Amino acid sequence: MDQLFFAAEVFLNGLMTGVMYSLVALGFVLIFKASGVFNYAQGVLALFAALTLVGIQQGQVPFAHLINAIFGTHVESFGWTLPSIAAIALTVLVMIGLAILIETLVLKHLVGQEPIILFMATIGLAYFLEGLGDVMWGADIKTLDVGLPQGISDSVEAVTAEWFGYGFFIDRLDIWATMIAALLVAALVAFSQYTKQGRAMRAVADDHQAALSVGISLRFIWIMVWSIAGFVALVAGIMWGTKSGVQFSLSLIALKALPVLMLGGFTSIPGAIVGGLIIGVGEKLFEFWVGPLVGGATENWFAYVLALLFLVFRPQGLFGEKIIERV
Amino acid sequence: MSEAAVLDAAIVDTRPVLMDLKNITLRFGGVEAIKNISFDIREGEIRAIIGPNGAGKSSMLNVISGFYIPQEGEVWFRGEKRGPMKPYQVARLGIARTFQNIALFEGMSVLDNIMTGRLNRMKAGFLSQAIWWGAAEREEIENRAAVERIIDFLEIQNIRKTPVGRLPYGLKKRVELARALAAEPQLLLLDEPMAGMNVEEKEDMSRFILDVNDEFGTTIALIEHDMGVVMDLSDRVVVMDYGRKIGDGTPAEVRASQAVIDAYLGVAHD
Amino acid sequence: MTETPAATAQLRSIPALLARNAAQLGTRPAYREKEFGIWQSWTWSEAADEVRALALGLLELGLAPGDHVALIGRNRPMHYWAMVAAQMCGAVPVPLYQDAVADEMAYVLGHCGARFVLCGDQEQVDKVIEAEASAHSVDRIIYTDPRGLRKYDHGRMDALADVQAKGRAARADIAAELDRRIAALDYDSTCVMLYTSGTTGRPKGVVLSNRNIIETAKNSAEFDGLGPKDEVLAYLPMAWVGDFIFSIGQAYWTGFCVSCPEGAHTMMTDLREIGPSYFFAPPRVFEGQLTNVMIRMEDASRLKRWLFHRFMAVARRVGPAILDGRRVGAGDRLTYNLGKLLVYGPLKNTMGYSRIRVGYTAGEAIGPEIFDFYRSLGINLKQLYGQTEASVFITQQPDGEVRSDTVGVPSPGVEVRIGETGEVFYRSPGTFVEYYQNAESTASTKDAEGWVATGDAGFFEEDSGHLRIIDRAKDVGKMADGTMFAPKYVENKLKFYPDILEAVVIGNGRDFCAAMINIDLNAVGNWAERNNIAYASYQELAGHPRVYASIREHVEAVNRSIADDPMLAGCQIRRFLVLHKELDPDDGEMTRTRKVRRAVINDKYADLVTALYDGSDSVKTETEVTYEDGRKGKIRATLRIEEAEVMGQSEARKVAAE
Amino acid sequence: MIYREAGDFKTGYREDGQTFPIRLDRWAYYALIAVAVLVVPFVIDDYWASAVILPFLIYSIAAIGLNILTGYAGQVSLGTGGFMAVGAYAVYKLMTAFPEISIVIHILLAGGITALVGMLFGLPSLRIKGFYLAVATLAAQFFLVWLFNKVPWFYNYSASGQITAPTRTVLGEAVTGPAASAPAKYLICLGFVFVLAWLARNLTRGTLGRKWMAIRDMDIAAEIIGVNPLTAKLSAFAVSSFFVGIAGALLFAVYLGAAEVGEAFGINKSFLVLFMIIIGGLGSIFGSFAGAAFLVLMPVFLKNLMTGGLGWPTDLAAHVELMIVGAMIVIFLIAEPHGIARLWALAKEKLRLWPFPH
Repeated sequence: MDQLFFAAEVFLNGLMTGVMYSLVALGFVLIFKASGVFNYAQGVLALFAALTLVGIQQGQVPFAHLINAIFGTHVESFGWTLPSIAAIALTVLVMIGLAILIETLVLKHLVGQEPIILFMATIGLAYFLEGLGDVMWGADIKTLDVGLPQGISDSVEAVTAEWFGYGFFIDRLDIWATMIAALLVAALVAFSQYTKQGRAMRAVADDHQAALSVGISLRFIWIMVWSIAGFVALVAGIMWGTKSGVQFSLSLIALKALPVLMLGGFTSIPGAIVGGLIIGVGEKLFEFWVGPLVGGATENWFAYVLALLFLVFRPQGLFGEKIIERV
Repeated sequence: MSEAAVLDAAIVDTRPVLMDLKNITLRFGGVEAIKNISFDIREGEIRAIIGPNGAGKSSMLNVISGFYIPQEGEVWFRGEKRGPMKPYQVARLGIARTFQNIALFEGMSVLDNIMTGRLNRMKAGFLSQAIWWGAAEREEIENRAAVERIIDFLEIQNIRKTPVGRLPYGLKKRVELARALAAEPQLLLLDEPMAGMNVEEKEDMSRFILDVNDEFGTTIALIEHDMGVVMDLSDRVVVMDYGRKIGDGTPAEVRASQAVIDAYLGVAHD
Repeated sequence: MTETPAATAQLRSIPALLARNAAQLGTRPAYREKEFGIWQSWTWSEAADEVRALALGLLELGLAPGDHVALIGRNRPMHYWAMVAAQMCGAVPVPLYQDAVADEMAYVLGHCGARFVLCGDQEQVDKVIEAEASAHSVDRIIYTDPRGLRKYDHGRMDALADVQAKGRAARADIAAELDRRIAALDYDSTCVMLYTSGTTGRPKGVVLSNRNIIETAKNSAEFDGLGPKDEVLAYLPMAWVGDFIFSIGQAYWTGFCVSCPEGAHTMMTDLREIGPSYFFAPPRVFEGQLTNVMIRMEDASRLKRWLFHRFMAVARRVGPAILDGRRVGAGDRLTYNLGKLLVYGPLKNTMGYSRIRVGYTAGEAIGPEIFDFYRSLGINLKQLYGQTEASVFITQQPDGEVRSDTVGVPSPGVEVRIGETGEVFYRSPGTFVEYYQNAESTASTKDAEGWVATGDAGFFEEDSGHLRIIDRAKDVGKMADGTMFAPKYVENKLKFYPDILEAVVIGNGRDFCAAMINIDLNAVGNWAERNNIAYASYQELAGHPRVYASIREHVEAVNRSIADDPMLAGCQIRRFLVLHKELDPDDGEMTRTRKVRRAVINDKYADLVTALYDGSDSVKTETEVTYEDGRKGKIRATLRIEEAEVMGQSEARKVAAE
Repeated sequence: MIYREAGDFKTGYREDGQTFPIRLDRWAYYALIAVAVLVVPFVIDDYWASAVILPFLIYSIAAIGLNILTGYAGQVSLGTGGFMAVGAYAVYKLMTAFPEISIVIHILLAGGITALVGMLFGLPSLRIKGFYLAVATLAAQFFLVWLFNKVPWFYNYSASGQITAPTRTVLGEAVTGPAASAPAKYLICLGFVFVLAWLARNLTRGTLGRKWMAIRDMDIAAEIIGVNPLTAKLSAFAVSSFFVGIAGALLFAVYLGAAEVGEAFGINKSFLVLFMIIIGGLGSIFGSFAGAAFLVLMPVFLKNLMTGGLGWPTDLAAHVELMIVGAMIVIFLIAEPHGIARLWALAKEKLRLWPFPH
């Protein structure tokens, strides 16, 4: 009996993580659809965003470490603490600036290259951003607090305990995160479906030439999607950061999003969402049931193996339709 | 259909049948690309498949080369019924082809591309290849010699070591033909060998096709848009329209056939 | 270096030499041909075997002593084999120019009554079949490349390979007969018959004996110390005596290796791959290559161009001296060696001249700066003077006495004297036997003591003892005022300019000289591109004012240099025009060896000539042209005629005096 | 400029097909071998061996391996680290289980085992293509690392969870373990590099290589002209993994001496090797060496510059290095997507045409 409740609890947690995965995966999908770039740096973007947020919030001097190293000074902090909203707003600006820089310094020069080259470029970018983040804000683990409620939600526990005689342990942060993420996902879907820019974005994805011919600026689209991706990264960064501190491991959520993409397909928004949920739930349940038998930590690979097996039997992914090969 | 049958009857050709296609029907999902088509290809002849765009010519060629498996009908080759096969197995039966939009290996040199045509003749074991000794080296040299004959035949000596990526369109077509010839096929399938060529290139290509048929006695089945070319080259012509066969016979007969005329007047063809 | 195989008494024929080489140099390469992507090679013993098989085959096909075997095709080992094989059977090989059109061919085939014809490929076979309409002697055609000939009637036609197979098969029965015929060959039996492309009239068949060929080969090989280790590239027409001497005579005498290019279009790359040590080319080849070098350098980066010009200057100053082993300052020597590393070496290498020990040019006068360019790179390029009737060699330049304006001293074994008319006469072991079936022109050319009139006017320089050729004797004429008229002399000076391909100077019996000029499409076209001058056709380019302008500069420069020479000052060009089409052998305007046919041109372009003298400043004309495929057509054009400044005698003197 | 090719002609297909058709290149190659064998062993010291030369040699092998799979057969793999781990753990188990058998045999066997594992993970490549496959190979990466972490049998139940290479000798010279001398380590690696590079060259120039490249350039056409995709792809995975496995074995046994799977064979290894072949040049064995050299030397250089030269704190230096490496990769991809190999080829072409531009 309790087993079942445990399972249900795990399932819920899985769902919540899954939403987070979907969120990150969405970042990938947007960029891939619009620019054909498989953006490995997505995860590092999240890390960078979180670091920036913390830095701005706590008034750190950017590059303090470097400056001190070069000029032998001892600058550390501006000595202020900004309200979360302001900090977040500033960070968003930073992320947009970053998007513009990436487009002008990197993507513009790689137009028409093979996908694998673009992919490699984003890995290079990931390295760069990781280094940059550390150089700008220091590599020490930071705690991030933008005022999201944390700790076990007593209300849920109470209510469930009352209903099933079993109190579910669910972190309030997770609940919030889930809701925000769900909101964001909805917002993105709505954006890409119903706004002019969204449609332009999809047009570009379907056919560059056509899009250009009807006067859609590729540059604009790319900067836009990268900004969006940056924003998504920021949100993800906030969630993860608040939960387990801002540190390198945060950038690994990108690796979690990859199998989601394999399941859902690189270009399918619903795919990203459903895939995220499947993976989230799947890996939690697997860890719950099988983990103990094999020494745990199966989350590291379960998602991949699942996606792999799935693809072997359905190469076109969850929502893709069967491909007729032509010569 | 009836008319086609009449035309069939009109042909008196004693050469044995190399490939016989019986009531082929090919579907993609709901769409019928080929509707119950039958015709044969005789040894040593040049057989043309013509028809307006979207008539199902390429699909037909893909069926012959085993790239598509028809839902209905039988493919007989050298008097044997061909079971469901993978394309690479079909190739090993002695059927080679070129592609409508060139399918060369862009990353390799002309020479290597043509050598790939002979992969099936190279049997050297893994070890021999790894240490480049005995069978592997011997085969490499023998097949190189064979390939050089083809290079000479198609007059592409001076681009031998050029990466195909750098070649102009016309030459690519020629290299692709070379690759197909390298396999020394019994049946050579050419999918629009002259598409997008200028007059001069077309003349060259026609000459080569005739020479191949003449020098090596290779049986050739080709798809071509240019009626003129087809009439000059081919011994017999199959005419397709909307997946159906609307004519079959010598160029003269086909040109005379009303159904064909209608089909061609019906569509703007290049 | 030169370990020429021991000459023994019985080396009295080419087949005998072949046998000796097979025995003494059996494993050394004799022939190479670029085919199927690699240099197919034959050692002397392999070659001997091939030739013998072919000879047996021909015998089997009924080739009789005294028969003529015509041969039309590009330079290929099997074609050389065929010539020797024919000799073995006691027959006479008659190589023809492969670009000859059917009726030329018909005449020659008819004239020598060739029974066997060997054709390189389908094209030649077709020509021969066409020619047979008038030349009925042919009763067997042999072809080398079977491509496209499958469907021809093979009743009287065989592939060369099959002939060899036949021969090998029949070896047992007819080997003895073949040996008898080989043994029957002596020093005076005919070795080869070559048709001179005769600057006027029908070609004449020059009969050359084994003595002619072998003696000449022997002398010339010793003169330049050629040996079995040398390499030549056989790319010049097989019908030309030079190719026969180099690729058969000298090759068989010394046993060096003859390499044949894949085809005319790959000649330059093949030349580079082989890197011959002994090389012959007519001036136009060297001109072409130089022009090519200059054009390619134009697009080179600044630095490279600077290096190039900097070091070429040095080379021009000291290169020839170093080549002739004269003393040169240490500094210069150093820079020269540096240049060798950075420029000369790579340059020679890309042209394929890295390994050249001896190079010859002849047939036409070569431009001094062209000549010096190659010399200064350290290529031992020399000039020789010769003709078919002499089995090539009359005079040649010994190492160390090389100049662009002479043709050297009499070759070993050759006597040369200047007739009272200034015409050059010679007598040598190489002197031809006769013109085939043409006793009276034989008589008119060769007198009782064997002196042969070259038909060229020239003189020996007192100091150096070198011969200088002025012009064709019959072309040297008198102007109206009686001064000397030597058109060739002037034409050569003009042709030394890279953008002038051909020039025809007229003025015999007139009171001034005029010229018709052919631009070099390659050079001028490139110049036009660089100065972005648009042009649609050769004709339009030729007529372009700026082209005219630069041509005029050249003409006037030439006038100035002529004026210095009181003897020829009268030959300065007063009026000239630029022709609207290239002079072309196919139109009969030039010989196959690209010598201008004055007579033909004078009447074909009569209208232009009159225009040049009647003072009009432009002329409408219509010319017939023959296209590659033999079709004829007409081109119309209006040509401008321009005046060029000339130096009055008095001025000329002054110039000379300054 | 330095090339003198006139007279350097080929009279047979054997000559024409040789690895270094141009005489000068051939000489250069022999010279290089001579130096590597006759000079380096006597001058090499521990710093150079451990900082530059050993990693260069070992990563060259890994790069060649990955290049066979990705550069020649066109199957992108991000699982290199995992496969290196297989090689490492295989050789560890073998060394410890059969101490009496020569280490060389063990290393080869380790390669063989990795080849099998590689084929196993290569199976999906028959259904999955392009990026999907690339991501799928990550499954191998994570699963294998996890496996070696969680199953004590692999690290012989050592308390630390680490594996440590015992001393083993070749011809009486210790090549693994603390006793091994720099020259000994160098020579054993050099030997493997030489032989493996030669094998790779042979495989890629012949039938198999052409099959791989055909699949890479256009798999459909390849199948229609008679290439069996199954054998072609699996053979690529097998051969590639064999190389990578040996690289892993050497990295652990000869170079590191002790390793913890997570940090020695993590996903960063996969990326590192991938960078090597991208920067070096896909589909080029020379490129594999060039890329390995580049990515081994650059960090060393940067480190010496920043900590040694500018005296920055090491952690900062590390971060800046990360930035520079990242930037370098992007710059390279923009400047010359075909890598050092292409640059080299172009330079060589220039030299051959000198003084002409074309």
